[in-house]
Amino acid sequence: MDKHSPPTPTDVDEHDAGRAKPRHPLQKLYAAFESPGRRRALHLTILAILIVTPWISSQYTTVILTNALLYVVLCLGLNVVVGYAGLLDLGYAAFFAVGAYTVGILTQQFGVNFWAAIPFALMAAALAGVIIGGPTLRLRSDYLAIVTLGFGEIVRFTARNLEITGGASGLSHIPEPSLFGWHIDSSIDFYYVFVVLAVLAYIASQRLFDSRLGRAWLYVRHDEDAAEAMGINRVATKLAAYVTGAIFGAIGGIFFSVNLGAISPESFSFQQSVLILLAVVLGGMGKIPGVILGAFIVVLGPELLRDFGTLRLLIFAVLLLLIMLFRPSGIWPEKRS
Amino acid sequence: MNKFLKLVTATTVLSLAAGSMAMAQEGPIVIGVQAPTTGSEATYGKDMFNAISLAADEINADGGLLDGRQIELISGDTACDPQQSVNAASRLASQEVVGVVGGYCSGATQPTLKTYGDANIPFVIVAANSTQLIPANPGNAVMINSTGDDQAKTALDFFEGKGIEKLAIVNQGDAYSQDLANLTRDAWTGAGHTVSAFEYVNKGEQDFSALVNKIRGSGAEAVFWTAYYADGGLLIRQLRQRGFQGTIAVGDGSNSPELFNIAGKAAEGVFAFSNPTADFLPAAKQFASDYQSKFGNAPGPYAPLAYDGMQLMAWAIDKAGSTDGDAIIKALNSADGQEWLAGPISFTPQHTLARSNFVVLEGQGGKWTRYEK
Amino acid sequence: MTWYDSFLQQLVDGLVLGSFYALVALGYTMVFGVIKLLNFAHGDLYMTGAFAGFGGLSLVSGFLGAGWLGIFVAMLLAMLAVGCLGVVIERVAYHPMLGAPRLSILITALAVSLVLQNAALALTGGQYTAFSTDLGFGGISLGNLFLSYNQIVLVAAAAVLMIALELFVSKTLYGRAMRAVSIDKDMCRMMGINVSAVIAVTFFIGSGLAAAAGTMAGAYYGSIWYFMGFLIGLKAFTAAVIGGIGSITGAMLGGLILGLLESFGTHIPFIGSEWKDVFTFSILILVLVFKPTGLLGKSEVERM
Amino acid sequence: MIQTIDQTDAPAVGSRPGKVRLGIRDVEAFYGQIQALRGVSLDVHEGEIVTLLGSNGAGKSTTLKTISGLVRVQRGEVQLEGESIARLAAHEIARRGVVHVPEGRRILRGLTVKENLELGAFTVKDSGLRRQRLDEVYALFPILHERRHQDGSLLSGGQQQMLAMGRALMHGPSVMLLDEPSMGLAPKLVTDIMRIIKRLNEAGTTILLVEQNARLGLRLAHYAYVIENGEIRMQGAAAELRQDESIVKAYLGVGE
Repeated sequence: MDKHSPPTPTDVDEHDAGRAKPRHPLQKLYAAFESPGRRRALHLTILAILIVTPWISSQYTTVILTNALLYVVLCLGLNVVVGYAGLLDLGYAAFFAVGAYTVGILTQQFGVNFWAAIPFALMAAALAGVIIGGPTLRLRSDYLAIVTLGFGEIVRFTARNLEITGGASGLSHIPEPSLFGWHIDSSIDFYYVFVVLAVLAYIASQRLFDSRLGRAWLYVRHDEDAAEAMGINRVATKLAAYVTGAIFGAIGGIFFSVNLGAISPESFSFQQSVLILLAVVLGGMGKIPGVILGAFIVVLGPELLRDFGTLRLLIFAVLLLLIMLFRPSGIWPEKRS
Repeated sequence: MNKFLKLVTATTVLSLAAGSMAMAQEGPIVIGVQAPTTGSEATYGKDMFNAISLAADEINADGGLLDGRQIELISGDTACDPQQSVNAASRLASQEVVGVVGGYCSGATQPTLKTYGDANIPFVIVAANSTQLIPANPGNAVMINSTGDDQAKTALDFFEGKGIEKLAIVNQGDAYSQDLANLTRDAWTGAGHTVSAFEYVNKGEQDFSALVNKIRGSGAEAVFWTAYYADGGLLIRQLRQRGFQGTIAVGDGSNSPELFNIAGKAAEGVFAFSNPTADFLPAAKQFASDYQSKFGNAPGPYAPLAYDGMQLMAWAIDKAGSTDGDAIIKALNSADGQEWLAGPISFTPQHTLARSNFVVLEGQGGKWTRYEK
Repeated sequence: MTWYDSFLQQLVDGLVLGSFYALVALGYTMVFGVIKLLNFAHGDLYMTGAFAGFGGLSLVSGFLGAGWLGIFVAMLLAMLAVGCLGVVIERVAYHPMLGAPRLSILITALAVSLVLQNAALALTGGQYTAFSTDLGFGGISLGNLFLSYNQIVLVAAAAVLMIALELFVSKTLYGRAMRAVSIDKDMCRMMGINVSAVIAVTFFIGSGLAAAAGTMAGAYYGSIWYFMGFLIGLKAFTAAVIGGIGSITGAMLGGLILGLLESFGTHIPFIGSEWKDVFTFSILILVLVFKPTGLLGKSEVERM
Repeated sequence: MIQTIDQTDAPAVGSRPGKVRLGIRDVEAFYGQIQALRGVSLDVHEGEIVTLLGSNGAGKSTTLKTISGLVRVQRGEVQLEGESIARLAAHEIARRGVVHVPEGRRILRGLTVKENLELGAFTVKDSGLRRQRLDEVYALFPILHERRHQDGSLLSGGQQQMLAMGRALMHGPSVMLLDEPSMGLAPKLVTDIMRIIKRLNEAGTTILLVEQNARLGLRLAHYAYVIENGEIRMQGAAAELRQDESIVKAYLGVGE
């Protein structure tokens, strides 16, 4: 047929065809910062606000912002898998768990220094990324969903059943780290640690997106076969996405474990994976500021609704539903080229 | 303004507002309730919250504390998740609560100890009882739920008294029931007996037939269920349905009249280890009927302890004569063995319950009765 | 018990458990077929069905009793009510999203699941509700093999529902239209098939089956609560995928296989039942590694 | 009479037999932000075979899709027997007797030939009538009867085309929209299909035929339109257009 005509919207509801979408206000706003100078000014402003916040607000604000920043790291990691490479992952909490448990076990049970334990945690996570990536490479999205879900559950069950992981009670008294004489232990200390991690994750995400690997992910996501025809190694590209995502997740887990001082399997449930995925899709898959926004919404949303008691999750869920209905591609979606 | 900035600002403003709303000296006495009122554990969390609010209402009706100041409760929902519980604890701390009562799910309770410790807020832990909590306690928290050791010992005595040799132990894979199961297993094998099956079920799994077959096949003479009544009721039903004739006993997490609703006739003759509660003290009887009439269901296993926790906190505030954290913590630790719903409370230097007075109950005629051998 | 008796017992118990999984998995697979959505709210429809069945039984037990007849009528009421709920959910939450990225609809489904769960939590106060019936504990003993009457009725009911569905889908024009919609919606429109109506009917049937399973589970196990759909939703999803998602026969097969895996998984020598789920998920992953579209699934290029 | 049209809103002209069954006026349609039709007007009279010719991407298929409701009519009007159908959903348009046989045939994979045919008569409530039509289709295409229990998608290209047309006939159409029925078929099969189209028309079916192969379309049709860049460029009686090689070449650039 007409080879150059645009694709027919087969799965699109007939009434949607032919409606031109206006540009999103957030995009317009962001576009106002398109020049590098302005962009830098925006970044510095945000950073300044992040640095000042704990001094002008309560400890509670600091704690939940720390949590939100942890989610920023996790969500940016999952975004590499889901948003960049287009692979579904319903077991992302597994990587989070691998990072947290590796550091927890090494520091608490073997007395390894925290900083010395980090490389091991990262290696373990990378290995987990390869293990989960391996069998899933041939699978399409829905099967990928269940395999990753299964993998996540296997990791959690294993953590609960083994003695070295402390069983269902988990590990406690994970020692707080020190850095050049600075003993990191108060909630403000950890807040700044997570500010640094979130900034690093942001920069890394941006760099990855612009890199050759980032473009390879883009190709693979849009058309796997065409990507392969262009000389992109499909297997290596997908594996790289899982491993990258795993490392982000592990970094989150590493600092999560020392922040709480105690970890237990409850932190790495299927619901946790779902929440991270929710943040990524809600914010806008593939779009870094969108994903960050999503991370803040899923953490701050239920917190701001605390006064509703038992109903808070019900209200949160209804709000989520409304957001998805009004912004089906996420609040701040990636521009479609 | 960027959406992100808006959010940050909004959060900041909100938390500042929350801070400024913090109680003036003469306002109500604000007590935080830390319990999972959403998520899969909400059944137990709401039960605790209900019992605590019942206690607070009674105290308020009696004229409140410290010259007529009323108690006001703030809910700190943990959803049984460590992250969320730290959020909840920080929020309670930021709202300058005088004290906190609650704590369910040891995993979710443990990281909050530091939060309250840093803010010097007295914390009465009513349900979580993992031994891991003891060393993590900076000294501001007291545990009024006996730890698993005591119960494991009660179980050992009980099963030995019944002449059991082969015991099957079933837990639910959470910290509390796994801990109790492990302790009982160690005690049982340590005493030279056999654990013929050491099993585990998922929370919310309804079908235990394979497990029941395995237990029967193992030749177990008795089954010890270390987890909560909801799934325990199902297990008991299915054990009896399949003709298991041996002894069945359940831990204190299953000590609820609701067990009889779920297990029906199968719960007849089932034994439970428990603090002497509800039906055995006059005050407790009153509590059970008040609870039933106010909330429409029978109090759960931790309701009496939660009620006691609130009463104990009120008692300590009264004794301290102020809302000062140090004074209240001191008062709490000086608890002198006065009788509460669940028995006398006094503390060891480790801030755990000094006595172990587990009793054995038996299901008879659709309710728990004291079992005397 | 000899190993042979034990084997038979595991087989029977696995089939009973598998029937529940299969009934719930059917809804997953049907919905997936017509709108390519992993309906994560499906397990919560099972929960809603259990409560609807409980309500239905208290309505009818006065004149029909709380035996199998009363439960049967209650089950029909629950199927009707939850079927309608399923249609409403589709209209309100999924239909407007049909043009959106598939992951967005998945997230919408998760939101619906949260809404149902938390609404039930708010309504029931989180309490376990005893689902009391007049069903006895009786059964047939063949040597060491035990089959309760309840199990027999339950498996028979599940089988009847599944056979009825299979006949509906393969023999009636409307059933064929359902299959056709899952293959090519535009072609169906060109043939005068009201695709939206077919999707609605699919949701009705899928949700109705979940409600049937929920009511039967409530009656059989004796207690229901707001969170009961979570685990079975996960299991049914697994079953649907093992069988080949989108395939109706596959869902039934997947459900039975999963039931058997769990039943036998409890008895693996040397490792305890705590490893049962690890075993199940490992098998699942292995199946998918060697048969990437499930046992009966058709290979089809899908994108997120 | 041949007319070259530059004005998109120029009325259709010519004295043609019968009433206008299907009338399209100034239709505009979009895919996303790309305009695919820029004001298309054409008429199909009762009993006619009308062919719509044009090259790749000219808007032929889109025109058919706007008629059958698969693509939304942004502006303009589509009328069946004088009644507007432009705002109706696709299945409602089909129920009024407009049946679209899409390009590529779109046989329902996994369903048998018979099931495919029966679904064509989905809107026919009377099962006796359905059976009667099935017999008629089998009479017209004996091969379909032979293969009735096979998966429809496993048939050869020519058989699939027959199945697609048979499926449309099951519906009892008053207007049939045929999209490139000859595509990808061997010359012998093309002749067969063309003969059948002729027969259907003689039996009373009004047909709008989209063809890339201009000669073929013109040989079969009574009246023809030429579309280019989403606009009708030319129209006239097929017999007359066929005579004028130069015009055919200029606008269509293709021979056989």
